[in-house]
Amino acid sequence: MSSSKHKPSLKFGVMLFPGSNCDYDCHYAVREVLGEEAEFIWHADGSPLRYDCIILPGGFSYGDYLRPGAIGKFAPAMERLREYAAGGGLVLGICNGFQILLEAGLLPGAILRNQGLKFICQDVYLRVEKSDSPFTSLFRPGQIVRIPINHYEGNYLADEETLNKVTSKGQIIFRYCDSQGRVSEEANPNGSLANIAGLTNEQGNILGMMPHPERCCEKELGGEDGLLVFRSITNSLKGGREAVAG
Amino acid sequence: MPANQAKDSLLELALSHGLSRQEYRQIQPLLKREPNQVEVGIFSAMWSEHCSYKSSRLHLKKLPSRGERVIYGPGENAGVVAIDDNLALAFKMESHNHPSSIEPFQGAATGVGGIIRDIFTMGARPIALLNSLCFGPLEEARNRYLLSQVVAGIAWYGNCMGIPTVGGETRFAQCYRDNCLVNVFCLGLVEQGKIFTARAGGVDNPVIYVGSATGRDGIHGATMASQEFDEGADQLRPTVQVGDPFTEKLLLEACLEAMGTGCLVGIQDMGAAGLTCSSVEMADRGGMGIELDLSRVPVRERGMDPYELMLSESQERMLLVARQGSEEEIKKVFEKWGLPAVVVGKVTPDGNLRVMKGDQELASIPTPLLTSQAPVYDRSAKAPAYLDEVRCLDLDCLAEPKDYSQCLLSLLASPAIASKGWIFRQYDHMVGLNTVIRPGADAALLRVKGTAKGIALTVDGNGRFCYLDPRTGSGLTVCEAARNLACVGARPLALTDCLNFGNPEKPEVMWQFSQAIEGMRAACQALGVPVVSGNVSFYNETSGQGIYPTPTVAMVGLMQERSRYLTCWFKNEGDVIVLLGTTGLDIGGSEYLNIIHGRVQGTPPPLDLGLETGVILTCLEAVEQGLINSAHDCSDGGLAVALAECCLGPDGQRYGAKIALAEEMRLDGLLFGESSARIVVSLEGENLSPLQSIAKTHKVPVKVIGEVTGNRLRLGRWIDLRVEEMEQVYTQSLEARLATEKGERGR
Amino acid sequence: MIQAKVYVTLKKAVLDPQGKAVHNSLLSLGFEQVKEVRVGKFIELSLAVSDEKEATALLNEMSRKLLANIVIEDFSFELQQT
Amino acid sequence: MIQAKVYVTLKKAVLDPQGKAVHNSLLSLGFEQVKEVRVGKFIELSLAVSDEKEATALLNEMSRKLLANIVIEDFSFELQQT
Ligand SMILES: Nc1ncnc2c1ncn2[C@@H]1O[C@H](COP(=O)(O)OP(=O)(O)O)[C@@H](O)[C@H]1O
Ligand SMILES: [Mg+2]
Repeated sequence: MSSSKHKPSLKFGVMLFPGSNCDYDCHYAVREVLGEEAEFIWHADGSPLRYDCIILPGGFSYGDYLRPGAIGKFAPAMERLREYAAGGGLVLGICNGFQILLEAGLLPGAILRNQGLKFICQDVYLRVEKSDSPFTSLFRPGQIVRIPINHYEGNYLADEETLNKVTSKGQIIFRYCDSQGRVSEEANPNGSLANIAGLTNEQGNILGMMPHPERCCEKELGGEDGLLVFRSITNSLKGGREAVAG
Repeated sequence: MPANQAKDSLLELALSHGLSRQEYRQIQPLLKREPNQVEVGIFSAMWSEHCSYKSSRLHLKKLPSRGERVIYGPGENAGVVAIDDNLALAFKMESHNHPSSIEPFQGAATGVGGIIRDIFTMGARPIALLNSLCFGPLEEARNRYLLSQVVAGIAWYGNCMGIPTVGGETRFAQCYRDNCLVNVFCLGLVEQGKIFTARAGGVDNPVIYVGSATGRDGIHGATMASQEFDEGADQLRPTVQVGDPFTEKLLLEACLEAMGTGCLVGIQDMGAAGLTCSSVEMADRGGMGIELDLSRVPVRERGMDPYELMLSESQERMLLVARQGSEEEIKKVFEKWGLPAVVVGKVTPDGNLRVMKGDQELASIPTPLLTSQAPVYDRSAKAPAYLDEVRCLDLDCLAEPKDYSQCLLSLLASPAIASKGWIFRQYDHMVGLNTVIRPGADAALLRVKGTAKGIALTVDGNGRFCYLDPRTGSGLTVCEAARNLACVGARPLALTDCLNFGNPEKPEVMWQFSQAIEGMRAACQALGVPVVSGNVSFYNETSGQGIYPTPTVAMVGLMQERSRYLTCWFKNEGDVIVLLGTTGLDIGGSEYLNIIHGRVQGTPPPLDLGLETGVILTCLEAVEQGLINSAHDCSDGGLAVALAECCLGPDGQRYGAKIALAEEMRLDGLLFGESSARIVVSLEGENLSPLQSIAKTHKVPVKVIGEVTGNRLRLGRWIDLRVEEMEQVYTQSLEARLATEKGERGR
Repeated sequence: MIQAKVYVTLKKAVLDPQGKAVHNSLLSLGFEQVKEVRVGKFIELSLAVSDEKEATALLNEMSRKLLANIVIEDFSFELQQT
Repeated sequence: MIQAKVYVTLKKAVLDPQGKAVHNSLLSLGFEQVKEVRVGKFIELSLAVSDEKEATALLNEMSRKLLANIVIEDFSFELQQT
């Protein structure tokens, strides 16, 4: 089942907060499916981070109490993450990980309760808005992919100035769309501003996204579109030698 | 206070706990002295129906609980069943009916929390949840409120824990209006060498309290679950407990880590009757005593007295017995997860539960008095009078529908049948990366990482059938569960149950109960499925009005080669559609009779265990040999609804079908009757004859009834509907009904 | 027009996991002076009503029916004419 | 000891999905007098501090750091000596 056709050459870190619950899943996707090395980073551990990519996994850090990500942002490991990211290290925040990055100010904007106020767990379609980021280098421009979402709070919000900025600087990576790629209100599951499902910081080395790529890395689980995110990361880290998918 | 006045107030206390006068009088001779207040509290909790199973114990013994693969059956926190030489599954189901009708969100949430603790107490990592829910009709605002809050509560707790809720069932009937049913199931995976049990052992070993601090939550909870509600139920409200899934997640991780240290001797969750029940059970199972010092128990509120400390049902707490000298190591593990771990007592050789506060002895009771010597009743049973009346259904007075297409649409719109997407979209059903078949199919399928195996899960109940005939009804329930597993291709391993009934002191209820056990026993024996754990919930009554007798069954199945799994949806244009089993004139107790005619009458379909077994085996062998492309059993709504559901694949993968049936009986019976032991399969024409020969060896009738084709469902001359139209009704009805939800609590 | 502020708080004896988590976080941020934290809801409503008595009656009803879950929560409110 | 009440509300410009839902529910329950609803948080803290100035400074810091997300929320507070 492990697709490790090659010897692992890259090391991913998966940050573990009290209440994280997609930590094992991310670890599994990296090790067993992607075939690279993965290690957990304990939130209270303040030692410097030496990884090729760091994943902030989904879940309910600190029970999502007060606001999702509000308490997690103070972890000692987060201080190290700032340094790591400032040095250009790749960071992927998924769902709660994205929320923590927003709270920490490492990504612009904020997240509100879903417009429908209910938890949503389902597959959604995303349009890849930028395929030359380190996280999407193997996607075709405008490719439509199917990845599950799973959250109470995924309703992305930013003020107008921020929206203009992230748009013009090409920071928006994924938008919610329908199966035909139409970005519309009907295809917006949670009320996110401009259907934003994932975006990066200005430097482009930190991606936060609500959908869970680790959940669709294998056919058996309903699709492999998520694997392309991880493969894009390794591809960029290895200097972009792999060819773009189909 | 004068002596006899004090005695009176102790009697009052016992009565307020739900003990009878007579039971109270038994305490003194057993204890050979007068009990004090704390002791009366302890006796009352342990002798409550909920903890003692005093009305059900004699009957539960009749259920088969052994099997080659069974490692632990009833008597532990969860049943444990082997799936190979190394791995095992731990699972159990539990009811949280009473707390949920008082505060649906927290009641359901803490129910989930409780069952999860039962599983990780065994050393297993929880990997799946199921839930079975029954409510009053959705026309009433209060019932819509209950449903949405219960679902939200389950979602909140399960999602936060990172345990996927992969299935469930949801039913509606007037009788559940004031007594909704919330049954939750959890399954965990464990290596056989790492199973833990709740036994105290080793004299002087420390007893360690871990998890949340104790507050005044849920005092009387165990007894609340053992009493009928009356209109004054509001007074029971202060006992409502609030869940904290975040703390439970930490507790789960910390406990599993602590188990890995090799320092633990035994571990038990604190559920009903909190510290009392957990320490008594641990001591009793280990044949030891336990001494507790209440002054060391972490508390959340000031001024809690010993009685409150012993009976509090604060959530997210566990009791451990560890090896002497390992205290620091254990503490370190819990500290890492931000949880207190406090030595609150020790194991003693004398078999007593001894409660101290510093040097002062507050209670001392030999544990057998609380367990094996607790009252057991062989309560009298009598068939209820209502049966004669409801069982006679005069079909001649039942007008057949004029428009069968419309009739099918009405059934697809019925909340019992319509898609439960609105519910399971709110549950994280994917976390853990194991969910191969998501909710919405006959059974969920999980993979077992590192193996080719799959685990199938289903939960089923049918209160209406059981109301009309509890014995047949509960047998049919077990069969339906096994059939659901067979439809995905999994062989039944074992089951767990929740037996939801009314007041057992009523002979009619006791009759229903004993009949249901009989039916379950017979079906389990015929299918070779042991009952490895379960739970009884009595007193589901309000102001004398009881629920339908509702045994709920969660069955776990195993697939050696999961890649062969099937779903219920048609896969290819041109496939032949075949019905396994036979259709009788079985309108009694059907959803059709209920929805279209507004009647709950007649007798449920006959239980033919031979045919059930044959149909299940035929389906399984056909799956294993790769002969069929889809399989779906007929249940609520009968053949017509089953066929409609086969057309409505997920993600808009729709197929039509053309079906021809001989008009061998009343059309409503033919189309909507609920004869059991039937599975609709679809396959390529060339596989028909191998399927027929398998069926022949199991003496199962096989009938080719049609073909997968086009985008309409055409059933004889009677039904002709666009699949898209059916899909709209099917997928949107529940949501549409709940959209009228005004958020009102409706009390 | 009346401006109303409704405060919804968990009953005293009821566990407040959110308050506990916030408290712990504040402590670990060094705010050791904090002895207790309870988290509740604060709901602001504009009412097209001029009579305070009427507003009070309405708010009581709304709170009981919807804004507070009186099984585990208490509520109180303040009015202000605008 | 100082008892503090912190009010955290969404900024005016931010759409409040929860407030909107509560408003709709109230309307459908027949409370047509309700014109607007905003849902915020109400946080009660006990501070082992006697000086109000000190308490004010602390609360400002706590709110900015943790209790409110100033990207989308405003906060205010009241103190009471006990
Ligand atoms: N209906 C039943 N069928 C089979 N076993 C049952 C049934 N009811 C209870 N049991 C078993 O009796 C034991 C005690 O159950 P219970 O008190 O509900 O467990 P817990 O204390 O873990 O909550 C358990 O091992 C349970 O599996
Ligand atoms: Mg089925």
